[in-house]
Formats: sequence, structure tokens, C-alpha cells
Amino acid sequence: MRSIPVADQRSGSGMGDAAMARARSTEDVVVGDEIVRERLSARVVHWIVALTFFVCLFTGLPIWTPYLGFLAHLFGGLHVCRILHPWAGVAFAVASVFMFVQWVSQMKLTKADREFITPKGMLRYFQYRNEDADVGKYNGGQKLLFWAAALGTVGLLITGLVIWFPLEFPQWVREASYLLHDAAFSLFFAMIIGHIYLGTAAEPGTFRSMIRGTVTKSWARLHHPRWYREVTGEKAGG
Amino acid sequence: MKRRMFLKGAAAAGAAVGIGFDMSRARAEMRQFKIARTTETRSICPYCAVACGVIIHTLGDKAKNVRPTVVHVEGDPDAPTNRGTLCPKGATLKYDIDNPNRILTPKVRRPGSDHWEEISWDEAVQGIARHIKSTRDRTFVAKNAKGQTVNRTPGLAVVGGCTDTNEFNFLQWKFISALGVAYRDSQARV
Amino acid sequence: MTADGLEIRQSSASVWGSATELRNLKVVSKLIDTTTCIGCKACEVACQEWNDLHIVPTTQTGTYQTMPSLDANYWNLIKFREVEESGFFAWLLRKDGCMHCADPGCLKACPAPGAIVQYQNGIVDVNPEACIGCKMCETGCPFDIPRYSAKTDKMAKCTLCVDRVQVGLEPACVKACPTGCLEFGDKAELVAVAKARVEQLKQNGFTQAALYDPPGVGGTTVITVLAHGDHPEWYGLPKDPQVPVAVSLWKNVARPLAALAIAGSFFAMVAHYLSFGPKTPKEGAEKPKGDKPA
Amino acid sequence: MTNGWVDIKNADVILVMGGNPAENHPCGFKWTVEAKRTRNAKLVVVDPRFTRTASVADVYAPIRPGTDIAFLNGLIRYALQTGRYHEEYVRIHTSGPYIVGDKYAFEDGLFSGFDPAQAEYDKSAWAYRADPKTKAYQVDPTMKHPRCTLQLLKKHVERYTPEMVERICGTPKDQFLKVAEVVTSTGNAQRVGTITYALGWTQHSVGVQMIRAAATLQLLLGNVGRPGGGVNAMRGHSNIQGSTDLAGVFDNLTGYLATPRGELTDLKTYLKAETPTTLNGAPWPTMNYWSNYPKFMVSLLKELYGDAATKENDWGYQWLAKVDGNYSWLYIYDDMYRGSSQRAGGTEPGPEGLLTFGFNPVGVGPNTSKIINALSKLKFLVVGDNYQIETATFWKAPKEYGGPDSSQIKTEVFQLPCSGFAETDGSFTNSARWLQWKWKALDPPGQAKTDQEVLARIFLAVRDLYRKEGGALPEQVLNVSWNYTDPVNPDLGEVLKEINGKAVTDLKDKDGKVIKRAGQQLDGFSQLQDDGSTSCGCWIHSGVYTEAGNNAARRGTQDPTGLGMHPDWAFSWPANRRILYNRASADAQGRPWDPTRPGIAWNGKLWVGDVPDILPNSPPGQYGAFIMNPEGVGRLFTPSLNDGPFAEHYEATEAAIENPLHPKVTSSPVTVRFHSNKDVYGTRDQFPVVCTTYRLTEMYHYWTHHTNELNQLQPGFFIEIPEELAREKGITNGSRARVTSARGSIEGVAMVTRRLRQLTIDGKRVWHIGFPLHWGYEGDPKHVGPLANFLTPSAMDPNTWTPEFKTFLVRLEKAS
Repeated sequence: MRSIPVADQRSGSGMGDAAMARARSTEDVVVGDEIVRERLSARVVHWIVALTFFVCLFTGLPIWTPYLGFLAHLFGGLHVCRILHPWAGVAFAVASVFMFVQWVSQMKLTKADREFITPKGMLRYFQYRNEDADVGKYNGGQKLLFWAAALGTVGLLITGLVIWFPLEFPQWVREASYLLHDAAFSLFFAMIIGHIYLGTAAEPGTFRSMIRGTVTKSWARLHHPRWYREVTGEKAGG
Repeated sequence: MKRRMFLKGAAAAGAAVGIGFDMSRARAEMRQFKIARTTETRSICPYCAVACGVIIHTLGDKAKNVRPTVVHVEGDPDAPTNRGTLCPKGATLKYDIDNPNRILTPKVRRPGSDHWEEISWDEAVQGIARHIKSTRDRTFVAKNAKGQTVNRTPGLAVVGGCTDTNEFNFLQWKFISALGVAYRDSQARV
Repeated sequence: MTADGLEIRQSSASVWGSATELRNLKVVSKLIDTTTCIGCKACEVACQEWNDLHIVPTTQTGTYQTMPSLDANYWNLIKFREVEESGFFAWLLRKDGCMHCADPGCLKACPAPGAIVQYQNGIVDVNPEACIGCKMCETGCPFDIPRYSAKTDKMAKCTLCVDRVQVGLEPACVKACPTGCLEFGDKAELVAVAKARVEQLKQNGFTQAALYDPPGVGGTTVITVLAHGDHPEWYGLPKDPQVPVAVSLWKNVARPLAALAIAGSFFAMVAHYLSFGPKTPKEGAEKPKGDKPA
Repeated sequence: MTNGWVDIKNADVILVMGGNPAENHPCGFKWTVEAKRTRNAKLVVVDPRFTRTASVADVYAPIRPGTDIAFLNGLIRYALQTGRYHEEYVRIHTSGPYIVGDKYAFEDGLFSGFDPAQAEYDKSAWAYRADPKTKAYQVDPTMKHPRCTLQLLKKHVERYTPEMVERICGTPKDQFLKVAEVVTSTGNAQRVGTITYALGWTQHSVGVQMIRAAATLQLLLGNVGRPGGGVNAMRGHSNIQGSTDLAGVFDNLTGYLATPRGELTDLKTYLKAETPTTLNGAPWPTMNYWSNYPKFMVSLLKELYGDAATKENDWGYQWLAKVDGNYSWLYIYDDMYRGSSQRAGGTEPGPEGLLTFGFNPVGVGPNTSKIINALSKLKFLVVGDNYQIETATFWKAPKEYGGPDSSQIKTEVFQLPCSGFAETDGSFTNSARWLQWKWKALDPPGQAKTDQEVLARIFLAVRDLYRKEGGALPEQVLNVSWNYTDPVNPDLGEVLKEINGKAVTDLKDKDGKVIKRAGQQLDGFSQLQDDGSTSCGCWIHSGVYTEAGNNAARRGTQDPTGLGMHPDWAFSWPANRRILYNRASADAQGRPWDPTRPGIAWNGKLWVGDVPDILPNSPPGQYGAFIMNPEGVGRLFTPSLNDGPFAEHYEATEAAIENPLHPKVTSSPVTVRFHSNKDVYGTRDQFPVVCTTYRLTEMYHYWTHHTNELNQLQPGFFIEIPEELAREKGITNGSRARVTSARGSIEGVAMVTRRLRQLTIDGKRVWHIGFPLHWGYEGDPKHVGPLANFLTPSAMDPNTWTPEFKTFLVRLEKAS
């Protein structure tokens, strides 16, 4: 267990908030009441992915349906959306690669995770009935999101390229791509809605992990007990 | 983020709709009917011998300060032979009239030279007239070898295309007759 | 805003209220009688001249055909095909260009509101201002007609000279056509003319002569008389053109489903929040101080 | 054209040979399509290539280039053998019953009267037989007499069996018979057919005889003079008809009056020689309209020389240049190249200065290399044009054309910017003989001037020099009338008035009543006089600009007969007549052969319908239908041509085979070959492939390669090659091929096609290829191409001296 007193940290570095300063480069350390969950680079990558995703989303939606045409005005019109969308898509895909590389090692599904992501497990999770002491840094749902996002990104990228340069591809490939891009995006979006909800409203204290990079000990104990134990060295149930 | 804030965000998105960004209007901004106010001149296609009637549309109303520019050429629907139709050559007459390859100034290529020189119309006309006169005077045959009066100028030849007007042809024949030209032929032969 | 005198039947990617079929206007038509097409290309350049399109650079590659296929600056192209089958030889010439389908695949596929418009008289027009250069119309068209221009980042195709038609003139190609292979008029009347022409062809030995007005796209405003009606592919025409399945699937099935999925996800979360609220630690002492750092 | 473009819609059969109207006259071709649609007319195309016209034909038959006479004679034979010809028409409207004199014979490819030394025929050997008693034409109305022209024709074409046609033309027998059946279906009163042709007939060493054979066929079928019938030259240029009408060629003055020859030393001699006379006692006495020749000629001289023309000075006849021999196209450049010519037994200089307006000799003439070398010998050259044409820059022509280096060329070249069609008013005469006025739309660009102003300025400058300095026969220069309100830029309306003619002094009818005051415009050529009281620039055009105004500018669209005559649209020479020889559209009693398609009909007092091609009040039977022929009838037998009274198949000057009919006389015995070192002719062992040239619908001659919109449609030169030949030579579509004749060699993109086929000729395999002629070394560098005529020979028709562009021999290779 490593625990650094807050005062030391403050006086020692003179770099502001001790926890955030720690979080610039380190993960999984306790700083006072807080635990560093995501280091700065991880958060930057995440937000780049998120930003590019939303650019894709808001440039894509007005093209997708005229009902959301008003969104085009955020970017200066539908034509701008059409030009921006594929480039944002490329940026999204590139950022996603970094994100993938960064997290892939931690996203191996354990037996518990597999159980977590069964419908039964998910239901239990959403009903706040999961008192599973074995949830590590990322739960099964988060890992599922990770893999689904990775797969979805690949799908969106490939079909997106076809739609971007349709004349280079045969008709059936084009037609399939329109459908697949549509399907991939809608599932992706639905998933992201859940992701945002869980990361903000549903589980208070989560959002700061992607802002400050830190979470409270209690939060960690509640949501990721195994990880909490690993980081703090506390015993289960202690 | 509080529950309150989350809802606020959703409301903001809704408000954007309310502001009335209406992208759904079916806009078909019509191209202007480009010959609505042009000047029409009836003409005849200069290419083949079907001689289709054409209407040349020029910019401006022929007022003094206007230099007419051709904007469109279309078949004359009244012309009995073509009844408004045209072939691809006729349909591109606009680009023959307004053609960047048109020559614009008189030029001369001096003997032995490898390039053109621009000259004035007066120089050109005087130069040509002098050539014509000296050639005619030098080669004029008043009587042939049999002693018959023939009054011809074998040193001069005049050939002409067949896309100039009847009136020009007639003037050209007068010109030919005035010079006693025997060597004369036209596109009609070849 | 519609073109003067033209009412809109449908408009691409539009929500409610784009159709303005207040008045009862007749459907116009262009009849192409391939048996009298001489491949002179007057239609090609009459179109280009009227619409003030740019020259398309070409080279001689061993054919009379002007270029391999249509171009954003070339909306009319006569296809030249030599066909030989068991001693029978024909040089089949057909003007390729927008068919102005009653059920236009391009319009269906187009995501830009009002970029492709079908007027009540049957003309399928393009509004370049609204076009976003996405090329989806090229996938939507079963006849391979719309062409994208990288220079303008817009799609372009035949408009049936709607600017002429709306002031009471025939399209430039039809007017120019020297043999009358192209005719313009009321569709019902031209269909009758075409059928009579087909009958005449049959009597003259072309027993398979037919009128090409494919039902798969709801019929076309541009109808075609073929001497070899059993072989539209000899003329470069699809045998049974349809609006691509993907376009209909996408518009009619995939998009509603997707909308449902997204909306479902959103409302599920809202419902969840309302029923379960946030998940917070049970111990009050360990309640986080807030999202923002102190 | 005997008829007009719109009139083709009245035909039941349209035979297209020696032309490709869908390609070259698309807007006129619409009336063929109209006939197909409304009358279910049959379009028959006989052409070496499966052309654009063939693509919409009902019947297509391939033919070897240059063998059309064999084909046509085969059709004539078929009609005569099967009786599918219009016998009554032949009896009353043709020379069928006329008996030919005993001297006429045809043996071993030669007609009687041949002089091998001069390579010329003595045409007196072909004279009609005069009745010993009446001295008139001797006729046999039964047409059974062995020496009547119908029987002689029958005998002459006897050899042209379908098998022989196949042997010569390569047209499979069944295809020939199909054509024969369709074409001869018009050999009766109920049906009518037309023949349309163009330069595919005229540009052969036997071109005139091809047309003669077609005319003979049409006369047999009773198709001449009738709506929907005729022999129709489609012609290639907007005013090619007007140019020939208005003295464009050396052998004509205006209105087809003959250019005087040296031996015709005064007007009287000239008129006597040129005014045709007739024997009396034809079945119907003839109008012999050419007997008015003196009126046309004197009125022309009066117009040309104005007040200077008096009765005493033969109306100025002596100032007209007289010709001795031939000054036509090939001779111009031959004499220019050689620097001299033999005339009337003496030597004279060749041309040293050349003026050309709206014309591109380097492109249009055969044997390009000879033309460029000939031009190099000029002292000066004047080129007036809209564009920089190849002729203007011949001194920097690509080296492969064999011209001297620029520094060695002493020619002073003037390039004058002239006007386009839209930049001047004036009239064009189309091939239907309609003079159509056009109006000026805008000014010429830059410093360009109208052609008439350029010409007038040069003329006035020369005239001033002669006024000031004198010189050789100044009267010739000074006496030509040039009385225009603005002599520097003559008003073309004034010129058209001159062409129409006016009364010089008061004109009275036979009762002494003044019908025209001095200075008034004439109503037509019937008012012309030979006493100097009228002037007229071109008698056939008289009526175009009357006191009623400019009739060429008329734009009435009415078509009262529904036959497409449009009498109020513009002006059709002669006398606004829309169908020539229209008297032949009616039978002996003046009833139209086909009442649904009347040309003219006799109503008991007058001929009504089209403007009658006969005295309007002369009852049927008074005059023959062919008023310009002394015999008053259409000629099945033509004693006036230079190469025989009947058409006979001869091979081209460069012959692909020995003539199967008479191997000793393979090519026409009266064709001329030239002998300069630039005139080489190929033989079939060196150059085994038959080649022809043609135009494309997207291009206009050597003009439109300056228009990039059209270059887009036909971006460059190509060579059409039959698939089998290409395979043999290893040439693929779109690759490059080289064609070489005895004169030159050119390279281009190969267009490998099934529209050209191998033909079996006289048992041997013969290939033919072809290429279009539109390119040159001027214009957009991306669209330059070889001059097609680099390959064509200095060979020509003995009647018209039109070069033989359409058949020559070449060698084909894959280009490296």
C-alpha cells in the first residue's frame, strides 16, 4: 500500500492539487481521500475519442435524418457536415486506436466479468443488487463497452470509407455499407447513451474520474471493490 | 453532473429545434431562363448544305453602348428543313462565333521568315494590291499562241470556299473578272 | 419555393410539407426512339451548350462514343454498341441520360433536404445549392446517371431542362434532335405514339420490339422504344431496374429501427434514473464531496 | 438536288449510295425518318461501311469503294429484266424511244469514237439518228427498235448480272437482290423513290457516270420530277450550290454559262457555240430553254461592265478572260508546282500569286505534299479566314509533308482576319436550291473585317493603281462595275439586287406596254433581253430580289400542298420552283401519276401546284418535260459526257483488281494522270488495301477542329479497320496503326470494328479501310492530326475534274 499525505504532496511539489498532480502520470495510487483512477494521458485520449465521436455524431445525424437537420447549423450547414463527418470519423478511429492500445491489457474478460455481462448479471447491476466483491478496476459492462466500441469503430470506419468513396466500390458493397454504417452507428450511440448515463447521473462520483482522474475511496469501494482493495491494500469486507 | 443539469442539457437541445432551423424546405432555386431578354437574330448555319435556320441570341438589346456577345444559338423552329433541330455542329455554333482561336489582326510572313509579323490593314491591302498588279502586269497574256485574244492573267489564281455568301461570291467573280484570272476554283470542285 | 409554374411532388430528405401539389399538372415525357437515333450527338452538345457546362477532356480510344460514361459536365451521352448475333448485325445507338423515374432512387437516397426534387410534371431536378456532394444518389440510381464533380463537390445530372419547360419550351436535347428520335410532350400521348411505333416495328420484322417504361421504378418520364425489346442490355439498359433494396431498407426499416434503438436507450436510462436514482455509497460519511475538486 | 430536303418525306423508298446523310446531313435526314414513320418507307443503304445511316436502314448492303456503277447497272438490268420499271413514263418522259446513230458501239470496255493518242472520245460518234426525211429525232414509241436507247441500255447492262455485281462489288448476291427488289418496287405510277448521294459518288474518276447511272435508273423507274423522287445531291457546304451557281469554278460564268474559250473570239461565235440547238420533230416539240442563252449572257455582261458594255463592243465580251484547256484544281497546283503550262500550243506561266478566302487548299486538295511544295513556289499568298488555317502556315508545315525549309520559301504570306457567318448578312443557297437570307448578329471580333470589305478594299486598291499607273489592259480592271453606295463595304442587299437583275431601259411587252421602268428590279429571268436593256448577275437567281423586295428573306411557313414545298419560305431557283422537271410528275394528259402526291397538274388552262417547270399555259403534249435538254426528254443515253453515253464500270485510277468486265481497260480510258515527281500512283501488289476517306457528323471539314466543344466529341484522328484485318496485322482497338500510300504515310488510333468487312472480290479476298479527314496541324495542340489527303492521289473525273478522294490503295501496318 502506498499512501501519500496530502500536506506533503502540496508542499513538496508546489504543483497544485496533490491528487491531480499525481494523476498526471500515475494510476492506481491513493492520494489522501482519493484514488487516482485514470492518468492524464488516459483521460486526454478518452476525451479526444469522445469529442471526435460527438463531432461525428452531430455531423452525421443531420445527414442521417432531416428531423435532426438543425444540428447542421452547429457546423455551418449540411455541406460542411458532409465534409467534416468523414474526417472526424478518421480522427475518431485514430484516437480510438490509442484508446485501444491504452486499455486493451486491462480489458481481459474474467470469469466474473462474463457472468456480469449475462442478461441476468446486467439486470442485477442495474437494479443495484450486485454486491459482487470481485469487481476489479473495470467491471464486465465496461469491458463489454470497450470491446463493442472497438468492434463498432472498425465497422464504422470500413463502411464509412466505402460511403466516403462509393465510386471505388461495387454497388452491393455500397448498399451493404449504408445499412451497416447505420446499424453500427445506432447501436454505438445507444451504448454511448448508456455509458454517459452511467458515468454521470446514475453513478455520481464517476465523472470526476475522467476529469480529475481521481475517485473517492468510497466510490471505489462501492463500484470496484476488488480494485479498491488492490490499490489500498485493505482486506475484503474490511 | 446532477440530474438537474442532465435534464437542462436535453432541454437546450429541444430549444434548438424551437428556434426554427428548418432545413426541410424543398428548395429548387430555378436557373434563370437565360434567353429571356436576349436579342434574337435569324441566321443560317454555315456548315453543310442543308442550311438550317438558326436563331442567334446575343446579350444586350442592340443599344448603342452594348457590345453584343453571343449567349446561345438554337434552331429556328420556322425553318422548313430543320424545324428547329440542329446537328452537333449547329448546336455548338455559339462556340464558333465566340471562339478563342479566332484570328484578330492582319499578319504577314515575309519571304524566308519563320514567323508572323502584325501589320495594319492599310499595309496589308496596299502590299497585296502591289503584288497583284505587278504579277498581273508581268504575266498577262493578251493573245494565246494561236493569236486569239484571250486577255488572261495566268500568274494569278483565286480559290474560294463554299461557306461565304452568294453576294460575296458574286463580288469575288467581279474581282476575278477584273483581273482576268483564269485559274480559279472553289470548294465545289473538291 | 418551387419553380414558377411547377408543383413539387416530392423532395429529397424532407419532413412534412414539401409537396405542393395544389394544381393538377400533366406529366411530361421524353420519348427516345432508338430505331431512329443516328448517334449524331446533337443532343449531347445542345444540352451542354444550353446548360453552359464545361468541356470534358476526351481522347480517341477507338470508338465513336464521346466518353466512357456520363460526366458532371455531360448529362447526355449516346452509347454506341455493335451487336452481332447469328448473322444479324446492328449498331445500336441510345441516348443515355436521366430517366426521370416516377419513383426516383436518387431522390430516395439523397440525404440533403431539397437537393433532388420531383415536380408534379414528372421532372426530377437537382438543386446544386442544397446538394452536399455525398454521392448517395449514385448508389440510389438504378441507371447509373448522377455524376459527382470533385471540382464543385456537387452532383449533377439532366434536369430535363426544367428552366425551359417551365416557360413552355421543350428540353434542349429534344429540340436539337435532327431525326426526331427524341420527342417531348404529354406522357399519355407519347406512350400512345411509342406503342404505335412498336407496332410498326413488329410489322417490319422486329417481333420483339417493345416500349421501355420499367415498372420497377414506377415507370419513367423518359420512355424508350427498343427494336430488340427482349434485350435491353444490348442498349446498356438494366432489364428490370429497381430502387436499390438497401435504399428502401435504409429509409423504411433501418432508420426507424435505429431511431427506436437510440430513443429506446435514452428513455430506458431516464426511466432507470426515475426508478432507481443514482447509485451512491450507503455510508453517509463516505459520500463524495462533489464532482468538482475542492 | 432536283427536289428538296423536306420532299424526301414523300418517298416510298430512299436509296442512299455515295453518301451518309445521317452522318453528314442529319437535319435533312429527318425527312427520310419521317417517310419511314409516316409512309413505312424503306431506307436502303449501300455503302462500304456500316455507317450511321446504315444503323437505321431497312436494308443494308456492303459494297467495295468505287464500284457503284456496277451495282447501279445491276439494278437497271434487274428492272429491265423483270419489267419492274415505269414503262409509260419511260415512253413519254425519257429518250427511251429515241434511235441512236449507227456509229455508236461499245466493245471491250471502249465506246466508239475513242482516240487512244489523246485519250479522248469523239462524241459525235454517239449522236442520235436523224430521220432521213424530217431531219428530226427518229423515235420508236414501242421502244422495240434495236437501236432505240432503251434497247441499247438493255444490251449495255446485260453483263451486270447479280453474279457479276457480286464479283465486282463484293456485295453478296442475296443482299443485292434484296436491294433490287425494294428499289424497283417504285417502278410504277403508284410508288415513288428517291436517290440521295453526296461526295461518295462525285469524288471518283467515274463520279459523273455514277450519278448518270443513278439518273438513268430513276428515269426508268419514273421517279424524276415527282414529289418524293429525284436524284438528289446532298452537297457538303452551306453555300456550295451558290458558289457553283455564281461562277465559283473556272469553266463557268454565273448561272452555268460557259467561260469563253480562246477560239471563241467574239460574242457571236461564243453564243453560236454555246447555245444548244434541237432537231425538230421530237415526239413533243421542245422548249429547249437554253435557246435563251444570248439573253442570259448579254444581261450578265451588261451587269458586269455596266455602262461600258455596249452593243458596239460586244457588251465587253473581249474583256472577259478566255481559257485554253483546263484550269481546275489539280491543274492549278500542277502548273504552280511546275511553274508553267502548255496553252493553245504555247507556254504560259503558272500561278505566282494565290488568293484564298474561307478555304483551306492544304487541307482540301489531294496529294498534300504536292500542294505544299507548289505553294512554296508562290511569290505571294493571301489567306482570308476566321482561323489560322493550315494553308496560312504551309511554310511551317511539319516536315513529314515534304515541304522545303521555311528559310527556302520566298512566298510572302498575308493572313487576313475575316468574318464568321454571324457577322455579316447575305444569302446562302442550300442543296435544295433555296437562297436563304441571314441577318447580321454582331460585329467581327478584334480587327477582323467582313469578307466583302476585305475583298472590296483589295479590289479598290488595285483599281486605284491601274487608274494612276496604267498597266496591262487597264480596261479589264477599270470597266468592271462597282456601283455600291459604300464601295469599300458593299451592302449585300445591293449585290443581291444586281444578281437578280434590273431593267436598264424601259422594258416593254410585245404590245408596247411598259412592264418595267428603267432601274426597276426584274420579276424573273423570263424578262431578260439580249439587247442590253436588262442586266442580270445570275440568270437562274433572277426573281430573288424583285420590286416586292428581298425574296430570299421571306419567312412564310405555309405549305399549302402538304408536300413540304413551302413556296413562301426564302426563294428557290429557278423561279421559286421547288421540284425540277416537275412536268414529269404528270402523265401525257397532265394528270399526276399519283394524285396523292401531285407535283403539278393541268387544270385545262394552266399547270397548277408547284411552280411548273414548263410554260405555265402550254397544254400537255406541247412541250417535253425536260426543257433544258434539246430533245425535251430525260436521257437514258447521254451523248454529251466525256467518258461515254452509258455508265460503265471502271476501276479507280489506283485499281484494286483487274476489271473483270474488260481486263484490257481496267480504269476509265479517259482519266488523266499527272506527271510531276510528286505524282506517284500505287499498285495493288505494293498497296493491297482499298482505302476511302469521309467526314464525321461531329466535325465540319477542316474548320471545326478549332472548336474545342467539337474536339470533345471527336478528339482525334482514327483509322477504321475491319476486325479480321486488324487481327491479321496484330492491331488492337485503340492502339496505333499506320497507313501508307504511294504518296505519304500517316498514323492514328485504330478503331477496330465489325462495321467494315472483308469482301470477296473476283474470287479474291479484298480489304478496305477508311479514315475521316478533319484534322490538320493547326488548332489546339491536343487535337492536331494528320492531313488525310497526304495519301490521296492526283486523279480525277474526266467531266468535272473532281479529284478521286474516295478510292485509293494503301498499306496498313501496326504502328511501332
